[in-house]
Amino acid sequence: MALNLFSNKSKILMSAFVGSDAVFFAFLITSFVFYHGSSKGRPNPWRDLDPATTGMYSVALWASSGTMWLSEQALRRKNPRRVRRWLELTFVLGALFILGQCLEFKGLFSKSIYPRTDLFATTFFTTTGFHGLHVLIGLVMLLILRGLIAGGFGREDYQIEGYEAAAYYWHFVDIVWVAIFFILYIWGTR
Amino acid sequence: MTTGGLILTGWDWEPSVLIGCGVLVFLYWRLVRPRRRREFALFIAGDLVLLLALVSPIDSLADEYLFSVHMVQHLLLVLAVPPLLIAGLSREFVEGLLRGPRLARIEQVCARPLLAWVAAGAGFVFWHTPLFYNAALAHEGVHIVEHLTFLITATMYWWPLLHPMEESRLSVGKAVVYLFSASMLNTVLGIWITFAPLGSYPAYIQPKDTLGALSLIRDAWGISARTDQQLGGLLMWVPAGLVYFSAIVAIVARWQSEAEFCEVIEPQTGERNGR
Amino acid sequence: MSEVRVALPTIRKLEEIGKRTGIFGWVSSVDHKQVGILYILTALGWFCIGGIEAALMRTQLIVPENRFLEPYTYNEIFTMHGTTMIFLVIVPVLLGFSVYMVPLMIGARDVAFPRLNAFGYWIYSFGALLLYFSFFAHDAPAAGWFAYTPLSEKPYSNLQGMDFWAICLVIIGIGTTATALNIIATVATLRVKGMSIRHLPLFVWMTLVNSFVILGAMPALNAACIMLLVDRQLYGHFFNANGGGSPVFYQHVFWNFGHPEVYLMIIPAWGMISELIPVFSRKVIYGYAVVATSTVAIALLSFSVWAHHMFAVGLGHTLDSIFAAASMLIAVPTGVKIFNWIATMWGGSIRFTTSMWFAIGFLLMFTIGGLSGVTFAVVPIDWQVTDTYYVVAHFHYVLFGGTALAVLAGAYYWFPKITGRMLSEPLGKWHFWLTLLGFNLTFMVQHSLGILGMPRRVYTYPNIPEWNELNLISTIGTYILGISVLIFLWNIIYSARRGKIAGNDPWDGWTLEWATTSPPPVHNFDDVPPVKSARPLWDLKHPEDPDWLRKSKKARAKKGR
Amino acid sequence: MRQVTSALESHSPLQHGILHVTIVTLVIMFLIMVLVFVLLVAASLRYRQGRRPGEPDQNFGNTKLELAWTALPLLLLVCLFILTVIAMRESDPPVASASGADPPPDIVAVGHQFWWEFRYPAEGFVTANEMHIPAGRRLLLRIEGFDVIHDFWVPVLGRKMDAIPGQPNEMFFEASEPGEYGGTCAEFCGAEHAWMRILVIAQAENDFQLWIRQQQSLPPAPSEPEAERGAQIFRTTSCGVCHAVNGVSSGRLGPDLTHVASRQTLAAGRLVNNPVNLEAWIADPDKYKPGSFMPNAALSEPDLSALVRYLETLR
Repeated sequence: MALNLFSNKSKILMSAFVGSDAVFFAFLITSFVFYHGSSKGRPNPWRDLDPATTGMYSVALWASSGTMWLSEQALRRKNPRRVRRWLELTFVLGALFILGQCLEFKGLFSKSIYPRTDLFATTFFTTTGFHGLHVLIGLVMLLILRGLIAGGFGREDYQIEGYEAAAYYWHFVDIVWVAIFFILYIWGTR
Repeated sequence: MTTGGLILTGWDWEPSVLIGCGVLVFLYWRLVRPRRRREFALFIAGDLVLLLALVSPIDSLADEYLFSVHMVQHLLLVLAVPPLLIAGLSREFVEGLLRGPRLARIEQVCARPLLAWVAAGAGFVFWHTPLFYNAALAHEGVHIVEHLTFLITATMYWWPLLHPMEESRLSVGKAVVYLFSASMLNTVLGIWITFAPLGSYPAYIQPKDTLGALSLIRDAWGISARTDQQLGGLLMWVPAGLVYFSAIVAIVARWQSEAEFCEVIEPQTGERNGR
Repeated sequence: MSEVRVALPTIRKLEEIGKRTGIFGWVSSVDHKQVGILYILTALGWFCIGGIEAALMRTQLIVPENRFLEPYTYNEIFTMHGTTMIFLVIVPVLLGFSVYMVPLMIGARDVAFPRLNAFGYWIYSFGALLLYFSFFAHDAPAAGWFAYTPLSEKPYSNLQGMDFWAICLVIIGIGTTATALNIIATVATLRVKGMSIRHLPLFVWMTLVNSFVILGAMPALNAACIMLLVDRQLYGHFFNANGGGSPVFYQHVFWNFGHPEVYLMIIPAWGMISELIPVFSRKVIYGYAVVATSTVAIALLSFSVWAHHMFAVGLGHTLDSIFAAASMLIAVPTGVKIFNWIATMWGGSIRFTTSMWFAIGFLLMFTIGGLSGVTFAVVPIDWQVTDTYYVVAHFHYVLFGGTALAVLAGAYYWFPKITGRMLSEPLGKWHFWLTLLGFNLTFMVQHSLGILGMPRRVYTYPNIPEWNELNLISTIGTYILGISVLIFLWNIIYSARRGKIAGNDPWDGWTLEWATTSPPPVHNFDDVPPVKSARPLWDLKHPEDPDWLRKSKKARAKKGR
Repeated sequence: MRQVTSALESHSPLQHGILHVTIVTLVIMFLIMVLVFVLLVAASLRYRQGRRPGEPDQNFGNTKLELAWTALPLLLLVCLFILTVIAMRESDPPVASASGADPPPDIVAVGHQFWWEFRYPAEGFVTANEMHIPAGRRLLLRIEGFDVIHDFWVPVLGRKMDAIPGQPNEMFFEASEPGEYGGTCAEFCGAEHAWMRILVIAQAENDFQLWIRQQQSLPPAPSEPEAERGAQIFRTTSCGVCHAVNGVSSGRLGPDLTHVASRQTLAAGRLVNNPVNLEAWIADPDKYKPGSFMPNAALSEPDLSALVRYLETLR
């Protein structure tokens, strides 16, 4: 049947949501691109960004997508120990990314760069900040999943589907970061 | 120079294009052996549009004077030519073709929707980034590669939608997503070009003017470099988007109006819960 | 396609919840019918408040240089009127009918995510209350419902009103998105056996398409509100021209939401009309495929026409004309719908119930609204009449003459199903004719006012004789409209208690909701009749000429060719 | 004060095209409306219940017919689009020639909360709320927003154009014959959006030149003692912080008052300009235009009348 691209209601819900959320990020990124270069005040405001350091933390985030995928595989194979291990690793990697973002923001604040500083900073903080918020929500979601797994969740088929639907969100957050990283940190600082 | 004069003299009978189009028709005639008039007409139309895009004044204007006309050319190459050519192929021909295992294998790989989508999208975006676009303008060889990329990737793109064997086409839901996402990519690119700074495609700001048509364009037609670039972006943004949308609507309409086949069994007089 | 049978314990649980009564029962309910009723009633409540605001505005404008309201108060009221009617009334009431009717029409027990459904309603309710709390904080938003920057920015709206506005719209948007997601998941997974997507009742189909429009449009509103909030709270520079930002960028983002919003406020209403015109004309919808497909066309086009709200901004002729072309195109699928509805009536056996009267009223009024909409795509006309009362007249013909009349038609149609009692027909006729009279008196003259040069959003106007008369007429119309609303409210209250008992199928309907009791039991159906076409109950009632048999014959004929 | 503000009148070659396409479109739309109404009424009358027994024939549609009522409107809209593009070119010709030459504007209109500033850059003076133009001459108008978005709109003379901070717009502007034409700010701009009216006075070329010379000159120094005292008050109180009077003060936040007494209205069309109204306005701006930025100077009665006497000399 045509609309049943995904057979499970949770997956349909999550993919539709993720599609909608992607539009939201598209607008934030558009604002960055649109205003890139029209920022007044500091010359070359992007020189304060450090793509290398952020890149390292980004790798952590992208790796977490892989560990999440491994945990899904483990769940399919009914191996709760491995699910827990990969899930915990995913959480650690995600938290590492957030830590990196906190350090980055702290460094910028210490150079007195705030959203109010200039247009570049406004668009930068808004876009990355909202992504960070999404990662944070994802971390909470991972915690919930961890709790559910501890309670024996994941034996039934529909639970596995639900788990995978939740994982869609995590993968989505990582993919968005690919776009943000390459546009804000690579294209934006060239 | 007048508009009429431009239309008369602006033709550029590039031999490679003429030979290419000729070979295409020849091969079609010999290999496909068109039997249905509709298919024949569609293929010839595709070939003519290809010819029109590459040798008519469209090409001369696109290469030197007007970015917007160049966008028209690209859109013809991507949105008009491949669908027409594919629609001109007969089912029998393709079936015969795919009996060969090697060809079938190639088709299987190339027509994978995700790959086709990415190839077409990446090709289109790649060649419109100022760096590569300007390189293509400067070197004829690169330009030919550019146009070939468009033709090949766009054929890959439209193949799963217009496959001559209907059962191999994408299902409605997938087709809608496939088309809609592609239109979004186009839209983003179009918006970017519309609002990009004027210097992004420098060749059109001070054209070389080998045809002497510059004053005609700037004064009689009243198209400034700014308007030109905006128009180019807008063409890609809205009219090209409308082509994708029309394709979606056509697919949905076709699917909706197909009568559904129900097995004929006497309707049960199921007890209604009237209470 | 699978029919998900709800397990027995779940049904018991549902029954148990259904027995809960009183406020606690309603608050804790996750039953789609109760949530739907909550949605509809809440929206009705806000409609009354928005209506009072409208009456206050029209009273202020009854004579030139009136001192009834302070200018700032007037601005607050028209801002809140627009925001209320759009975000707290029209969208929720349509969602309410959707969550109530969609599961019934596809033969499901409930929506796919009942708790998410309740969440959607309560978050909307909370957002709505928070928005109105701004009045108690002594500063309601006053920058118009589209809150153009820089007027809505801190330097020009330095109180908290705009913050309330932006935050509440994001909150309400969350609820709307949640419900849209829910409807998509419901339609995709919970259709009863036999109901393919092509057999969806048109209301369900349009609600489904509409849900996708919501998912595409709401993020733009969220982005606009978030950027506005960053500007206001963190002193950002998104729309601050001095910092390099562009006030026009806000308009692009906002209308990227705003125009699809216009359509997501009408598409489900079209769905209602497509349901009840056939039933009252006793004829199958004319050209199901065309009506269904044109909705898709409109949904797609609605995302590519937003710049027609910005023709006066000075975007240049190139942009203006391209968007004018796209905007004109959208009239085609809309017009097709009107013709298909008329063709449905043609050759039928029309029963003039109140519901049908409202549907006919809808056809007339929406045609006017649609045609005046086309005039905005003619750019030079837009240059003259945009931001005047002509626009006000136009969108009220679309939103009141269109959506509201359709919703009222739907309300008279489905009230018996929801409550088990009929709405009073005599009161209904009074309601209809007074609505039509009041509505046209109020808004028809506003077309002229706009063309005569009266801008919108003015708290008063200079003493220009033509304007004075037209404004007086308009205000009188508003009062008549107010009376008609009172009649409707009385009709609801009276009929819910004393109305004629409806029975399961008072209109001899064709979709599945009429196959269950009125009101339906908590689990909706004891047994769903077999579904093989878009009109399962027609097939059931006319075993000699079922729709599916015709279609099968047609399909076979085609195959045999 | 009778002003023509109807978009269905034209006093400018730039409005002709708009008017023409407006009428054509409205007629087409009206005809379609009549068609739909007639069809609906006919259907309602002919196919009432009870005229035929039983359920009517179930007609599922007719593809050809449906294609026809898709294609015909499409065709009509294509024609309408062509008309649109022609009318756009006619009524709003491109300001800069395509080869890039960008002429300087003749008049700059700046929208403020809640009044209009009109600068004449070539002639070197500034006025407010009242724009004089030579009839029959095509002027280039630049439109700017000072604080929020406003919109310059004089219906009988052509299109409206937004006044946006940071994004000046330009358009041509012309009146074909002398006369007074009303207009207003058409984009909601805050509390007193309603009182942000525009008066365009088109004059014969000679009269216009006279007006220019009068605007360029300094107003005569007050001769009578009462007015002189008023001038003193103007200087010593805060009036000059916002208001400019050439040779006296140079405030730019409020309307230029150098020739205030020669204007027809006060406070952007709120009041007719006469001494009584002027005094009332200064005494309590909030009474007439609550939300405007004109403060109540709290002058004593004699000071106020002296000030008004002085302002009346600014011609």
